Amino acid sequence: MSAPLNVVGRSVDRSDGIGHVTGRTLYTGDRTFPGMLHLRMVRSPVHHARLRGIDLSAAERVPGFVRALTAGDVPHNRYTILSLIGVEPEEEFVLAEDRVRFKGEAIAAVLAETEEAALEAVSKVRLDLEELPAVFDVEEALRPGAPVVTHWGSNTFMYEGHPCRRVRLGDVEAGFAQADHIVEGVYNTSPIEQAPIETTGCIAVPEANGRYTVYTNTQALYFSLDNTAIILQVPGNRLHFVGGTVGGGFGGKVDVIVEPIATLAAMRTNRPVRYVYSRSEEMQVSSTRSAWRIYFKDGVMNDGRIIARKVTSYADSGAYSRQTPYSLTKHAANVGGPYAIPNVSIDAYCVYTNRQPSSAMRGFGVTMGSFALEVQMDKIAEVVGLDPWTIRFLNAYRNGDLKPHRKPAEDATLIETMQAAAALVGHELPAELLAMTSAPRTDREGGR
Amino acid sequence: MNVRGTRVLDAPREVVFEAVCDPDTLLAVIPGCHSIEQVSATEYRGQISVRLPGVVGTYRTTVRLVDADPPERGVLDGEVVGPLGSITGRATFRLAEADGRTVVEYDGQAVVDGPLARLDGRFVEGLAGSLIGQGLANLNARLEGQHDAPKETAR
Amino acid sequence: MASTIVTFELGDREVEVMVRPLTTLQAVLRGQLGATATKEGCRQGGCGSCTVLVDGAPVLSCLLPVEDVAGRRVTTLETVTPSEGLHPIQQAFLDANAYQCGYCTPGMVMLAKALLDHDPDPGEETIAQALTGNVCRCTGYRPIIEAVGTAADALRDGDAGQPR
Amino acid sequence: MTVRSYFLPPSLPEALALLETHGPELLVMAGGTVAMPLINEGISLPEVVMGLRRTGLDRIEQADGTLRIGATVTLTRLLEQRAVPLLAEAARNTGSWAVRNMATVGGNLFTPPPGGDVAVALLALDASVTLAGSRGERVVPMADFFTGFLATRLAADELLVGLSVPIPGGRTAFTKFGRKHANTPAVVTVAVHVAGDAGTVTDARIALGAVGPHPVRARRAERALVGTDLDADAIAAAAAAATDECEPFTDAIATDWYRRRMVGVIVARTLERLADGTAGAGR
Repeated sequence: MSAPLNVVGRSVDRSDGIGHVTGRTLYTGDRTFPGMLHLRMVRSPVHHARLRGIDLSAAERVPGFVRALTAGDVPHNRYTILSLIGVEPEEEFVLAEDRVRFKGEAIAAVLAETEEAALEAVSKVRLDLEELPAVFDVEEALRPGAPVVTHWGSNTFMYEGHPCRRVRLGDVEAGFAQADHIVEGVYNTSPIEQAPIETTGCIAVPEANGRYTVYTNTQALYFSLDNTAIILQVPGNRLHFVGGTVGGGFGGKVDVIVEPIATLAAMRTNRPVRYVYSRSEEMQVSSTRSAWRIYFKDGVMNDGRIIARKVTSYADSGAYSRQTPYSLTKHAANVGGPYAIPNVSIDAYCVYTNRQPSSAMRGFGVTMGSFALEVQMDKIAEVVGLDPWTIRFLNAYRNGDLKPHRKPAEDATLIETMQAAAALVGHELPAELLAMTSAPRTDREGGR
Repeated sequence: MNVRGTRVLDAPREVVFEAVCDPDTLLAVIPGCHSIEQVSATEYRGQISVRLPGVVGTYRTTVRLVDADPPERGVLDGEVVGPLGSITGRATFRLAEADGRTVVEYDGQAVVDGPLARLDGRFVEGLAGSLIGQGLANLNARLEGQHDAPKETAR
Repeated sequence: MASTIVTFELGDREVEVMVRPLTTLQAVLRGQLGATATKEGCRQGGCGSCTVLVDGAPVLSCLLPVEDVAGRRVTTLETVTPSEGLHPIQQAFLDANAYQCGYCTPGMVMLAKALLDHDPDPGEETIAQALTGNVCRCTGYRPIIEAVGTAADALRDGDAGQPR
Repeated sequence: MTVRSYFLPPSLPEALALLETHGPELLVMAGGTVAMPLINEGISLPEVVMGLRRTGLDRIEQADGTLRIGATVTLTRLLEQRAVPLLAEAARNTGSWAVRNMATVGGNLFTPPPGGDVAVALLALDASVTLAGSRGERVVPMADFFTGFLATRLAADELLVGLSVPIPGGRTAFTKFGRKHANTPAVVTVAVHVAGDAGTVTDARIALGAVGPHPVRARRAERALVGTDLDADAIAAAAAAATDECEPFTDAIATDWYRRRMVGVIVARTLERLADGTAGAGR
């Protein structure tokens, strides 16, 4: 007995369509509250400096100034988004303490009756800074004598005591020794700003019952709530986070960056507080997709089989790691590719520099690895004189093949997917490729 | 930010060095400068108005000669404070003799703070270079005794 | 910092606001008049999400002091939306799914309105050129350009302003 | 600074009087497309601001072979005028429709590089600017107007009130090369005016934008064209000279390295369009 399908197979109107085309959809920043204060941030004007003092006296005299918040006002002044899943150490400061590590780092929050007054007060805060040498290149950051970015003394995130996330299968040097060709490549990508049209922001509102309602355009509502509770050292049930329509995110609104300080400001003033990034903050301060440098070295046989692959990757995490350690782990698991290679060695470094922190953006860790990997595959095809389809079919995972992280492939579908893709774009594949399947390799084909 | 440059002035370096240490001359040649006073043998304070596209403001300026080897070399510590923040730094200038003329070579580093720091570094450096260039051109004109042309502001 | 009173037409009604000097039209619409269809994407004139029409011409309300529009007619998405149903441009955007997050949509619709008021039969190239100042980060521009073309056809077919 | 006063003077004399009263603290803006973003971001914090929209400086008049353009004429109106197609072309390539409805010709002269595309065209047209102050008006040729980065001949007590553009006697072409096809800052902007006699170039003006502290004339490139019949060799020589004499900078749009290489390419392409008749015909 089958029930009639109301949705599957039909075109369904989006529930938010009318709101969007009439402009009635309510976004976070469209809300106003009586008595609402405006929060603007005093930010580091330099890439790296010792912060010796903050002089608020002139700012305090600006008409409309209400109060400022500095590091000492924050109950637990550590912002470590991945601490929720056990990532250590706690390294980023909600408001800077004695050092700033990137241009734009938050130093002091200024609250005022109007946005203009807040901007004016921010302009009048004097910082006593001792500028320090800065580093912007991932490999330079790893050289001896490079400026040290983190407070614990290493410019790499540590994975179980190692400076990189490591993946090992077989013996990659032995593979290179047997190979007919060595194919090398280095791939660089730039940081990318997600650039949502609605900038990151929230409004924190004190309620009569002692709770705080936080209207936010975060993409990660419960991450935001939990981190805010940790930073403010309050039970989670005192916070009520209200999400809703997000005016574009693309990963750029995953970091929990505006809610804790806005909520703290609401607590300290007992007034609603609006903290919405300006466009330049969105571009210059909010996390970007990381810049990457990826080195490939592949040992390839004349028949196109890849028998050894060594990858060394560096992700530019910027001044703090945020979600990059996680991204690196995903990267290390994926950058070997959906290919069966018996000897693989992957070292993936999460590197600290004095750039603005990088974090989530659509497939982060994997996307840039795939770019490098697939260009490298084309390069291999060229070296051994095979077409790009053939090189991929030859090396594609099949059920039972061992992946670089030593798990056997199950439910492999790459071959079937490529066959379907070729058909869709009207590319005629040779009969031997069309005949292939993801079934386990026979003894004759040789296990991988 | 870093600013460096070179310019040839049509006067002997003793004259140039003296001019650089003379408040009246500085008032006349610094673009937008409308007051200057000598606080001590080595310190000046002045007011400079800057009118730029979209930006106006008057800046309190303090300059101290912290090291000098007349007429060859001087080191200046300076601070400029105004509505758009501050610029604090140190500059070295060298004067070299060349056929009765003087080659001025300057090199400075400064920390820019406040709203100014949020502009592209190119702007602040470009503007500083522009002001110094105009100032030296004005100085040259004055040293040649042709300083009656109307003083133009940076804009 | 004396406030001044500014009067202008918002759609077909006259509004009077008291503003501090140099307050933008965007801030007045959103903050004082509750007309939040006019969005705030950059306040630098770079994204087009705050586009409104002043005497029929598209302008960026984030760059326009409200004092400058005293006595003039301002058209926002609220004033374009009929009391019942949708304007043909809105209907075309809805039908073409010419939005995803929706944040750029009001600016796009306002620009489209200005364009079709000036040029009832624009080609695809003209539409694309007209929309260059309006940034969309989600849907891509293809469905938006299609929607404007569809709206032009609908308006030329004579059902302009008719609820659909 | 919270703005204390915003003036919208109804005439030039009243604008000049306000300038005299408030001196260098008065922020002057016309279309607001340069000043307002800085104010909105809290980078510019003026106390007193003067808008020029109501000063009546928005007339376009043509007489005696000269087009007179008021300082507050919008780029949309510049695009719509037919007397000098080069200016329409420059306006078309500046900003978006909404920006052009606000931005003014006068303001474009104060838009720092890589902005200021209309100024590049004005330079190639050998236009002059009229500056008005309490002591009266003076006229400064565009070629002398810029004195440095963000620096011009405008004195502290003056306003730019208009431009005089000789109707070009020769042929003109304009190319703005950016990272996108429209509404984009320039990698390089090139405007040329070439006058000839029986196929021989007698006078050439090449103006470059976004490759120096302000729009500049490429004088050596111009000399490379005079006396030639705009043949491939002459174009190559002019392109090489322009490549050599420009002073490009690095910003978010392009590196100085890339800008320098594009100068030669875009100068050559612009001149080729004049040579093969696809630009500037009948002008």
